[in-house]
Amino acid sequence: MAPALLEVDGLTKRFGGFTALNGVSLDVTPGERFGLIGPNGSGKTTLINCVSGALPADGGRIRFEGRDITAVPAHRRTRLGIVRSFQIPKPFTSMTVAQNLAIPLEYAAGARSDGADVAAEAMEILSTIGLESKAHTRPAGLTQIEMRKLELARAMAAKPKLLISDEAMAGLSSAEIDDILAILFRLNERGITIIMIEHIMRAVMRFSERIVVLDAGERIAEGTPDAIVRNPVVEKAYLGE
Amino acid sequence: MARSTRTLLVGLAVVGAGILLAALRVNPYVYFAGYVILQYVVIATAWNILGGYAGYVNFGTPAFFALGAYTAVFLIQSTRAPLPVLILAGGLVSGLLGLGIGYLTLRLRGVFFSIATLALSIVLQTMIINWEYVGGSRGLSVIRPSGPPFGSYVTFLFAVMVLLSVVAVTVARFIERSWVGRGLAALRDNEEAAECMGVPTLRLKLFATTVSGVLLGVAGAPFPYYVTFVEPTSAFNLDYAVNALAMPMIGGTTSWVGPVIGAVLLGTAQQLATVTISSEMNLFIVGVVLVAFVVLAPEGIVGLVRRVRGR
Amino acid sequence: MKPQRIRRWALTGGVIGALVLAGLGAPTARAAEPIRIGFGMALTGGLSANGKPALLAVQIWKDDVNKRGGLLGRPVELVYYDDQTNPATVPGIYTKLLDVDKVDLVISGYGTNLIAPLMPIAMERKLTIMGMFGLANNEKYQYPNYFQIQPAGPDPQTSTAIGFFELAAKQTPRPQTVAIVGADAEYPQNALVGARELIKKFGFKTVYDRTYPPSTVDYTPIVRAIKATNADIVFVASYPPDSVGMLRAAHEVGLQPKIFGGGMVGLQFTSVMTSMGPMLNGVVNYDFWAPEPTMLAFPGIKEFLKEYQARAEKAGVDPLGYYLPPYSYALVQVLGQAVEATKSLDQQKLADYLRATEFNTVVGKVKFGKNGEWAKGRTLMVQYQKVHGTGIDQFRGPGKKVVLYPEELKSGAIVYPYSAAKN
Amino acid sequence: MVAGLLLGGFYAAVSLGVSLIFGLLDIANIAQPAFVILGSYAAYVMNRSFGLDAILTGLLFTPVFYVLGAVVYRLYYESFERRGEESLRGLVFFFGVLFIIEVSLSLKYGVDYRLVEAAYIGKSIDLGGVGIAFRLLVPCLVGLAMTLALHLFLSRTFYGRAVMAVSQDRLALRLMGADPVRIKTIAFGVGIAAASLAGALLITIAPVVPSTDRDYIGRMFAITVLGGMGSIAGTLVAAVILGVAESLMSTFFGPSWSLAVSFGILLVALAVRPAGLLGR
Repeated sequence: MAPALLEVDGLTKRFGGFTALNGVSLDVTPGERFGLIGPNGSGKTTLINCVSGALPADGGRIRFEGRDITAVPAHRRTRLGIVRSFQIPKPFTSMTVAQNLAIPLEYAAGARSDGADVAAEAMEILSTIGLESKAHTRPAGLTQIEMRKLELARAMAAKPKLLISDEAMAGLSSAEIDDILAILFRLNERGITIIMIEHIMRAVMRFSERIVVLDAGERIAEGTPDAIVRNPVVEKAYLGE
Repeated sequence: MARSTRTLLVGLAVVGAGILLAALRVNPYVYFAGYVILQYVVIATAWNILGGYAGYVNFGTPAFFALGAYTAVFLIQSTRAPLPVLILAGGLVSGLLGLGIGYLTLRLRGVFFSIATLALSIVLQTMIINWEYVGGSRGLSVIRPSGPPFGSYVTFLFAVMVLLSVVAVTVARFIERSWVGRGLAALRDNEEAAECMGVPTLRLKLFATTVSGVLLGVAGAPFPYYVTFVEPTSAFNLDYAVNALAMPMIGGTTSWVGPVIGAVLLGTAQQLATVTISSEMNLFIVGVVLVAFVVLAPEGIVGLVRRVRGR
Repeated sequence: MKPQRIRRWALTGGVIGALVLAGLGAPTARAAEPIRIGFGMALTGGLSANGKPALLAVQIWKDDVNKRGGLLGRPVELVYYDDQTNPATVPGIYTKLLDVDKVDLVISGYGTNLIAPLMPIAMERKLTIMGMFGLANNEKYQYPNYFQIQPAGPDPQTSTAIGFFELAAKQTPRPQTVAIVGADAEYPQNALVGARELIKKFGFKTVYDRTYPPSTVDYTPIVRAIKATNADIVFVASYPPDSVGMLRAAHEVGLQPKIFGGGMVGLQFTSVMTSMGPMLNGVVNYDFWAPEPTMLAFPGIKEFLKEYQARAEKAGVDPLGYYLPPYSYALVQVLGQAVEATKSLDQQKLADYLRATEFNTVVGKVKFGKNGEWAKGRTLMVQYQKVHGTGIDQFRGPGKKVVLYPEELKSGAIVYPYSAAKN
Repeated sequence: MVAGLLLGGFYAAVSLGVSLIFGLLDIANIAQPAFVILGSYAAYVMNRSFGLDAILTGLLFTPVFYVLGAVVYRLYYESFERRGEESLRGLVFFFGVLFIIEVSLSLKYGVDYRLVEAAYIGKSIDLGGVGIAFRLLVPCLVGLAMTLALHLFLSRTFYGRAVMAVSQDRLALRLMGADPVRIKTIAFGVGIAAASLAGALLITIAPVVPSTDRDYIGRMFAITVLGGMGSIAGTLVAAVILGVAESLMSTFFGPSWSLAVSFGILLVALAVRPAGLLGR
């Protein structure tokens, strides 16, 4: 196995008396398509928040490209290459779609100096994702699927090595899901490692090479999609008794 | 390059015009009224750096302004320091306070931040009230230095305020057009998303609160020499909080011109109202205009103009 | 982008230009006929309850004078602006009055804090300036052309409290211990400084000395702490809301000193008197005017009060006008007499005359002395007696606010101790 | 200490409206103190012209204030909330409303201190050696009653539960079959109605001028935040803490620092525990 891109080691997170994550460990290798699933409240989003730096961990370590980043603030992790999208899109509402992309291009991808380059690059990303016609509208005028695409486009603009996609497909039609999946596959082909968190099993099973299952803050299973589907522990966690 | 040169030239031209106006010795009332209006240009611009660009509404404007003023009072009392020193010191002390409230933003957002700044203002006022050396609650008369340039001290203060406004507006304009301004706009829209897109939100917020604090303190530092009598109630007057907020709102918060237009319009209107109709009506009008603007023209005059131009 | 930017600059420039022009272009043509008297006045803000009646008094004087043909044969015109009780507005207002409105004479607005920023302006331009109820404004400047109408006398700081402590010292059994308390604001702080001085002078013993913020809601903890000291004398220096709060709390807690009151601003207001009613009984408090025979003897006062009371309701001010308005009237009366006598509007001539003359006014004879204060202080000490219910009419005549001090204006005897006068 | 408790009860009454509107609805209605003063003036006018008891007036005027509140909320909703730009501009909107109310009052009634009369003002009862002023006791009791009433409203009635739902979970609200805007209008109205009563209490305790509202902005929001944003019990606890702190400071350390101390408490509380004492 190739050396891991992301190593999560014994990660623990508590909120008051509630333990959201209890000693969770996982490795993601470079170029991998990695699925993270689990029932509601199992700790998926908390895990993402800890990895991206939005929440400080209470215990355990996180390493990225072999470097310990447990104490590194979120924006620096983004610059190192860990980029996430949000489950509920959080666009910069006062800016146009293109300007939305300019922020990560400037701040994360290091294109701070010359403005022309940023605009061109933003347009390029938008065209790969099919949003170029909306470049100069504000996010308030976008449809649901366009909003998701903007979320992904903005993440792409940060030039990630590891992209964490947090339920990017919830509430979309199956054609729209295929659209998003296609984008993610394309990104992966360019060498971007992707962690997909998803409730829509069809999508996550099709996309992932390897899946980890969380339940009640603990890691209960790991394996290929086929193995996970047949795993009785997983079935129990999802369906109850 | 050419752009920044031109900005510099325009700034210098305004300062030059101000000094020329001061040297002309027109009717002294112009300087008195002009000083107050320019003071509001600085205050509104300073407030807007934090409130308009970064989206953190500061209700504690009087605290920063008065801190600048009282730093000056303290230095006048103890060392009779010259005006430039007072301004620098006032800016420095208020800037430190700004840095302090910057750390508050770590935990407090939105309305909570606003309330904290309001509380800060009250705590600071109580401290000044109980500090006899700077006059306590009784206030303190300040005697102006003799022999100022331009014949009268207020004319001199007017010229100083012209310079300070140009500095404040230039700083605001620079921030707005730089990557800092874009980062602040991002964190105003969504702080979490901004952080995740690589924007160092804490550092930018600290920068904004500090710069805003410095400029507010700078606006307050010449105040003792202007009124010649400083007491807590007027130095911590709620009017500063209202105007600091109303002026950018009326002018438009997203651009540096907004606060300037708002301060000039509202400031002039208030100066005229003070000497024409009753100031009760004056406040009433401010209230109505404020509500009308936020309801009907949420982006202020700048927004209106842009909309008319169809941009 | 380019033309737009220029247009924006042009817009900003235009606005500034318009402002400057508005300032420059203001009418500088002066009406040759009327004599214009300018001032700022607290018509809004904290002191407006005093500023508005003061304005009415000055307006009544103007009408009186104009009915008699004006000053020097010229009608009198008032130019006044609202200073919002904010000292920061004062420099602008007076510069406007002097340079744009070109007034002939200026008087101050109401109150110490609004006079303070006026002093340097007056000195810079060598104006003769009449001060309206300023406490010790001239001690720092010692400006010779400043004259002040509040009868505080040569030692303003002790003026509020002197009558109170002199009275206390005369009683038998002689009270021993003193509690003093006041608000964190300009006037109360000055009054407390004076009180401390007098306590030392009369040899009383201080057992409580504290201040409180003006926005305090509940005064019972303070009063309770005072009660615990068992002080014989309780001296309070307060503004209207806290005066009411302290008095109510004193009744509720059962505070029973031998003498109570001193420097409580607000009890003199008709609206407060009619709300507090019998709770006032026994309080010994400073005052400036009371409808006692000794005060009504001054020439013109009855006519003034009649006119004032007739116009008070429409102006929305204190309906009786017993406390300050006579002095505001006297202030312009003095100025008018000086103009008539010197036949001049020359600032220096007026000042010389004001310094040298004894004036006859609605508040009695006025002679200015050191620092432009009254040559001899005359702050009254009155005691509220036999107040029944809350009707307004009982306060119109004598007997409710008995003048105890000074001796020459005394209209009745003190009821001592405090508890004997309560109800 | 007792005085502090009494004061606390009164502070609770004043802060309930904010607690409801700001704490639960997340609407930063900084004009609330102005509505309280409006209530004080209503009480004053009725007391002066008809001799009505202030607190009774406060109670009688609640429907008027409720309607007023509902109207203000509708305006707010149409202008801001629906456009999704509520926070900053909404704040400014209420700032303007605050000024309009304050100045209208001073234009109409002038700036003299206004007081009311009632049989119980100036009397006190003796409880174990401590005189308790009716002037403070009555507002405290009314304040407690209001707290209890609001608590029952929120926990027992359909609309009350809907208000709680609005603040927590919009989905649950929809499942209850309620229209959020309508619910918010009701809650806002109730909050303003509470101001009517609070204003009546205020004027029984101390004289009032139109600008008195400024003294209360800080206190009200301090209590709401300290109490944990919309927790009614928390509001009461926080109000009592503030009242006791102010009173103890007055008695033992000199009153001049009491206000600073309460706001110091607020600042520390905000910095250390933004969720408040009984935070959700």
